[in-house]
Amino acid sequence: MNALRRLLQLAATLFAASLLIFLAMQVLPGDPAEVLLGMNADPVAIAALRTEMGLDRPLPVQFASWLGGVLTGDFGLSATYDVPVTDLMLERAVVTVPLAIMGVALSLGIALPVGLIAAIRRGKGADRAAMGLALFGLSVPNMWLGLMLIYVFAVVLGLAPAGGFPGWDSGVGRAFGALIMPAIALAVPQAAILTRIVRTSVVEAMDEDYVTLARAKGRRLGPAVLYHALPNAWAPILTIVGLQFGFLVSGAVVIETVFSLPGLGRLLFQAVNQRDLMVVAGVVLVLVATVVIVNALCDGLAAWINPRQRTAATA
Amino acid sequence: MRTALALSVLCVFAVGAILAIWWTPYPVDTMAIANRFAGPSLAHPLGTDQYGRDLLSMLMVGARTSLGVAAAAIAIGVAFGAPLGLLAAASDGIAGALVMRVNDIIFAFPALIVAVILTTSFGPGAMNAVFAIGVFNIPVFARLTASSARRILALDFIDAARLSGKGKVRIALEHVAPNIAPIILTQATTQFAIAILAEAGLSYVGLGAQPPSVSWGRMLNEAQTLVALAPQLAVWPGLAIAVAVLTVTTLGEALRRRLDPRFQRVRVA
Amino acid sequence: MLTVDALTAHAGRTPLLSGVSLRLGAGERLAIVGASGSGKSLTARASLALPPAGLTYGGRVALDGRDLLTMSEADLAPLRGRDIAMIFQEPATALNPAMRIGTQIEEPLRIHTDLNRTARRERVAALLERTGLRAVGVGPERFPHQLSGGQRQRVAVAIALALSPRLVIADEPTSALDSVSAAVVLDLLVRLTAEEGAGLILITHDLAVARRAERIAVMDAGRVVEEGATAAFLKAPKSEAGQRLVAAARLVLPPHPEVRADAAPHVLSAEGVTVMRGARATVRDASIAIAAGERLALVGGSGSGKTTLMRAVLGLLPRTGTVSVHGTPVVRPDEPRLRQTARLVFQDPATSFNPRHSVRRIVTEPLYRSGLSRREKTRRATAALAAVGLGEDALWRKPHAFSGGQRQRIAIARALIAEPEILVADEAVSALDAAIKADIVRLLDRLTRESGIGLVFIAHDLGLVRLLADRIVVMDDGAIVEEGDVAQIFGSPRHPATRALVAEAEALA
Amino acid sequence: MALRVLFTFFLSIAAIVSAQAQTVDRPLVIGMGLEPPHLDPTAGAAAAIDEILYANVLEGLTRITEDGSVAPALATDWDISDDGLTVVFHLREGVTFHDGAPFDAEVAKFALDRARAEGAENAQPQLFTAIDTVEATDPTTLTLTLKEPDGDLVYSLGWGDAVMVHPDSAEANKQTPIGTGPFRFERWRRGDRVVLVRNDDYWGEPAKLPRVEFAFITDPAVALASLLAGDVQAYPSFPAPESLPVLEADQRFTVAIGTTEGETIMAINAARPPFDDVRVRRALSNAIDRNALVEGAMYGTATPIGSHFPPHAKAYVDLTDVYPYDPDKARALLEEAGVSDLKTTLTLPPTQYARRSGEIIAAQLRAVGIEAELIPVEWAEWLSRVFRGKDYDLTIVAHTEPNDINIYARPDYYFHVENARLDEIIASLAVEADPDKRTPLLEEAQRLITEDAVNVFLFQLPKNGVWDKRLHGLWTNSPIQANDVTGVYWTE
Repeated sequence: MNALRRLLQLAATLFAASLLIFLAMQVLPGDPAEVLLGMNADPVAIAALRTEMGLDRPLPVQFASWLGGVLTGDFGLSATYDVPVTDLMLERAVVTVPLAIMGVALSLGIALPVGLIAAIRRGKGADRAAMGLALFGLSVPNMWLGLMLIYVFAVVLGLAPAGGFPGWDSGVGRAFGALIMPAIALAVPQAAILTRIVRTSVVEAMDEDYVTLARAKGRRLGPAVLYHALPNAWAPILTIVGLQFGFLVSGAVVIETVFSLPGLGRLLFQAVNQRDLMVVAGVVLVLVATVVIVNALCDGLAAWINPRQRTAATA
Repeated sequence: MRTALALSVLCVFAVGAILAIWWTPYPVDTMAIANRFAGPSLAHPLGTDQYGRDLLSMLMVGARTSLGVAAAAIAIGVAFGAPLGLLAAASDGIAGALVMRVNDIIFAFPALIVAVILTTSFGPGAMNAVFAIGVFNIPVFARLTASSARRILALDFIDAARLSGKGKVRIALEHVAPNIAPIILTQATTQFAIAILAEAGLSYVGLGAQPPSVSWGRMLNEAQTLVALAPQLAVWPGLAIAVAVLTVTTLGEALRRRLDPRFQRVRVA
Repeated sequence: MLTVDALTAHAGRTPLLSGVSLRLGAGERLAIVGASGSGKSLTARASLALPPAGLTYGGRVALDGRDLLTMSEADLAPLRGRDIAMIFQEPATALNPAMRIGTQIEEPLRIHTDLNRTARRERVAALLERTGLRAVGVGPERFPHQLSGGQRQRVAVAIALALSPRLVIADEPTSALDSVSAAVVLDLLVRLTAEEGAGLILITHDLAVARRAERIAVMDAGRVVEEGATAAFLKAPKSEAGQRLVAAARLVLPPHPEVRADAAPHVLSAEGVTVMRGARATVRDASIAIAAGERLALVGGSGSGKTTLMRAVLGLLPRTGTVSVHGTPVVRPDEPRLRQTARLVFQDPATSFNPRHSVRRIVTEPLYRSGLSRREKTRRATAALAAVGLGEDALWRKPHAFSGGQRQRIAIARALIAEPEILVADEAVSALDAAIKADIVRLLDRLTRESGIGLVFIAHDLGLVRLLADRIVVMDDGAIVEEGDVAQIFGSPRHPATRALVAEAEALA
Repeated sequence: MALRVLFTFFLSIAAIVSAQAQTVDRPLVIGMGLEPPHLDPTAGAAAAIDEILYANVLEGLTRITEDGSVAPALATDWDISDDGLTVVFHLREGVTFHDGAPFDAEVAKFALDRARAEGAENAQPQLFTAIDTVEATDPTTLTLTLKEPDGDLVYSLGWGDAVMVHPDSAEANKQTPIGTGPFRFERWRRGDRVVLVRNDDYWGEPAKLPRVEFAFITDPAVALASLLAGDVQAYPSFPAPESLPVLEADQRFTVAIGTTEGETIMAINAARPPFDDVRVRRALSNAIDRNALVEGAMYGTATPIGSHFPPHAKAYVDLTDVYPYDPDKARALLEEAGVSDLKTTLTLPPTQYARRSGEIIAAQLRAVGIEAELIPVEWAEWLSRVFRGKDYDLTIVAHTEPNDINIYARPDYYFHVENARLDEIIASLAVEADPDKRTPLLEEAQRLITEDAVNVFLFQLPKNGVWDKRLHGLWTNSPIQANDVTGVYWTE
């Protein structure tokens, strides 16, 4: 029942978002048909292309046909590349999706242990050091970090490629190699935020009597935090991860620019410059939908972790 | 101590930014290309940029844009978000749920996406950055206001006020607003720090401030290819962004400690 | 067995304990009593070498001669839970909300023993049996939030006794529970520790709890001011703090003049009040009437709908049914007539004031539509504060500058300032220490006696009810089940809910 | 649905990962700033299309060499009748397309007819306007009859817009171009790179490189970093001139500053007052310090120009002294024209030279009392608003087509300056093939547009080539938009 309501809400949000995106595309200046045909195009040819692209149909009809297509996995045809937008996005997703996953994994991989240690060593040197680092990580713009990484590791040390993506067919190792620095640049600010959240949530949970009780049972501090404080800190952490996902998407778009990665973000910028409306609409919708869905997933997971909500129906 | 330091740094930044409205050591709209890439000197404490403009003057003017955009964006976020949140908290029924739903939809659009859409529609510019970051902040403040207000509204003194015959608006102003203001203020500092970074990011990818206006993010963008030639061009704006964010975050934390009863209370059972 | 020598505790530079010394033999029961802030909980925590965050201990706490305070975490862990176990005050926070209770009871066994899974399960089942949880259908698969407060505290007892420790420390084990559950838990704790031959330290502010111990130590301002055998102490407390405690427990009020409860029209009456929360009625068809100058107690277990009923009558919750003032029905819930007649005093002094307002502003709030001048308002506020025993200097301070008891006086002053005919006190003393509680009860008695003001008080403490009430209304599961004067209710309770309440009150007395 | 997309996505990852193509020892990776929208040079104006495919994959009847001259390609030679109305091309024998289809006169006829057809997508229809009919006389002979003599025809047929395509494959060329060149198209990973591999069945001398990749790197900083890191070994047109001194100092690189056909101008909308007044336009020319501009925007790598003509061309006249940098004169001219406190706009397309020049020019104009508001736009908006819509005051752009001075005679072009004498000159140039007669005409045309101060002529766009020292055979100059790698080779 609860899950069904969540799903309905999700669907409504996605629908509203797609409508918003579609409307936004309508106010863009520059005629896509004109752009497509270039400097010396014939007005008759432009008009013909407009008809072919369906730009002369009423707006509701255009929206319905676009949304209908999207629901069947067809995002329309790219004006610049003349190939299906879906193919174009899938081609780019093999860069962006692994990048985002690596970014999330890395930021969690950094934030969880560091945040936990900082919480356990509250007020001690390790805590101060971790929080200082987190504050620093929070303050550094990620594109700047990306530039510095390129400069140090690619230019000066020559350990990693400076940018670009060799493709998965050049070998999984090389492809991952090209994504490591971007993932680090992407993950550091996220990790900084998450470290602080992990620490705060765990510290808050640590102050609860049940952690003290666990220690009174004979648990040492570390295990008491791990078994008792952390499970209860998960819900706020997950909620924040969900809320942060929008930042992550923005960050990924910027980072793709810094590292010249052929991902969805680059596709978006190119499409904006070329007024490739179908691609812009498609990518924006996919990114927005991802944010919405990840958010909902995190919320759902946080609720599922909390037995109070999970067993609400039976209690 | 740390707070005092942060406060004075912020004051320096703010004074510099405000001063730059009327005066900078050198004008930033004239170029002296012969004198470009000059190192630090008495005349130019931080050196000059690729057009021979004084870097200190550029940073001051840049601060105006960067801090101004951030401040304006937060103002938008609070001005729209807080009343919406109050409305949502006060009306438990459909109106409240609707407000929160709209919020969710707005929240689904990351600032960068909003900036992309605005840029494609109206061309790039600092105002886009203000709106994009502002729009992104509305649901943040709406959610925070709604949850804080709900918590306050559940307390006994609200009932006491109702029993004294006070109306909803009066209770909101007298009892709810003063008690959630510190929470919102604290969040505003956090969001302000994020907004500085967001502005830098947008300017960096060309969706924010445009020439001839100067912003830290744009300076960083332009300095990119010059890193080998004149590293100071990238170092100063990068540092300015980092220090500004660091300062604001530190102040926000100090504020949180002062205002949050959890930090005041020593747990003595 | 346990020796505490010159124990100190500091939060930063602030001393919280100074030179506490105690001794406890094997199997002995000791009660540490004192007002809140006297340091009794800190002393208890020291026995496990578990200071709350930000605190440091000094001195010596020795178990069988080994100083716990100087031991490393690694050496302490094997002692905790096996030799010494602890029970916390608040059952809502002492159990991990994300873990099944079976797992939580099993945890000490996993840490300290080599028992296999089956053996551990059996032991958990036995503990559930012994604590009476099995009997009420609570199995190991439950989560804490699915249990009532009393049941959770029984889980805490099961955890404490899982390894038959030599010493159990119970920090206010019953003060967060309603009186029925409190009695059950306390009985259980005393009986099971006795069966195991374990020592027990009972920390409490309630002498009714403390009298179950063989010895009593009284603490005040971080020191032990008195220690001795329970009977001797109760008979003749030597220290001032001890005398205060005993006096509070023996509170006696002069008899209240007879009030004609059926004198019509009643000052305030409600008929057929029903309050819905979602699809469920939290109050069903309740009727209640209060005569001028009458002291009416509204009693019942937690969740029986007492508070909901009174809030609905005062217009704070949407309701159906009729509410009349002096026999004339109130049409709109926020009618000034209703507000002027009855004022509410809230349960929790911590949340009943806007922390940002001065006491003057808080106390004069009910005069908001009165049209009085600022000066007149201030004059009345001064008078109201004087009536509850606070000076004029209180006017300009913020609520956090006052203690819990003082805050409750301010709350009463706020209720009095509009010169109501009835004061509705919602558990107004249940969050207070015994000694302060007695002060407030005396204040309420004096006010009603002197000004002829009526009093409706919601309570679960039947001792207090017997002391203060003229008439008692009993609620159970949202409905009024019984009504009568004190002698009648205590002498011949008819409804099962009433009988249970009265039985508890007798047991604790 | 979502599941289906997800499934497809994982399938494509799996397919790509398992493909594991072979690696070739010494491939060449060439960096480019812009990605082409598609890969058919006969159906689009984007320079990036030609820069990948011209001469490498797709060949024409003739070709243009590095020095700008015409050379035989798929035609071995040609005869022009005395009246100039018939041109006969003799075609190379034994040429096949990459898919094995043979090349002959019928194919050539198809390719030319397709390019010049009514409503064709070809971006340069004016190249073919003189052609009346195309006949395949025999398999190796192609006869063109003209409506009027066209001195440029053989040159025009060397453009990328006139390359030979096969009827069977022409329609698919946008995605998978199939030509006759020394390299075969292998794959195009959109947003990233196009990969070409050696065509071992080439009719001529085979290419020396086994594989060439064109990587698209928009960001100048990444361009520099990837060059330094060795991910990219050559930039025929390096986007960050400010980095050239660093690269020149680096032993690993060759820096070759060459020429292009790109005249960078600040175009003026003379249809809008006060720019209809030639004094105001001249004032603009006097107000701008070209040397400072070249230094500030291009780091000294460009050559200032005084008219719309490339300095390396034979008929070039140096007119840079006609309007020297003289702010006082500019102010005086403005005063004479009765213009004071002029507020105007300067629209800037997204290229770096335009954005940087715009910023400097705005500062220089401010010094003579002209406030120019900078309006940055994307290419699409520039095309529709400025170029086609003529809705602008001032704009900065480089006109990169070769021999394009004739745009000044086009009716209703976006500059809006009319000059009857210039129209005559351009008309006679169109039919004049004799170089000796063309030169004076071209010189006069240059002087006329400078006299009229139609636009402010800024500088010739340089071709800042940077590549690995061990690489040889890359073009220094760019007489046509192309990166001809047919003769490129590595040395140790």
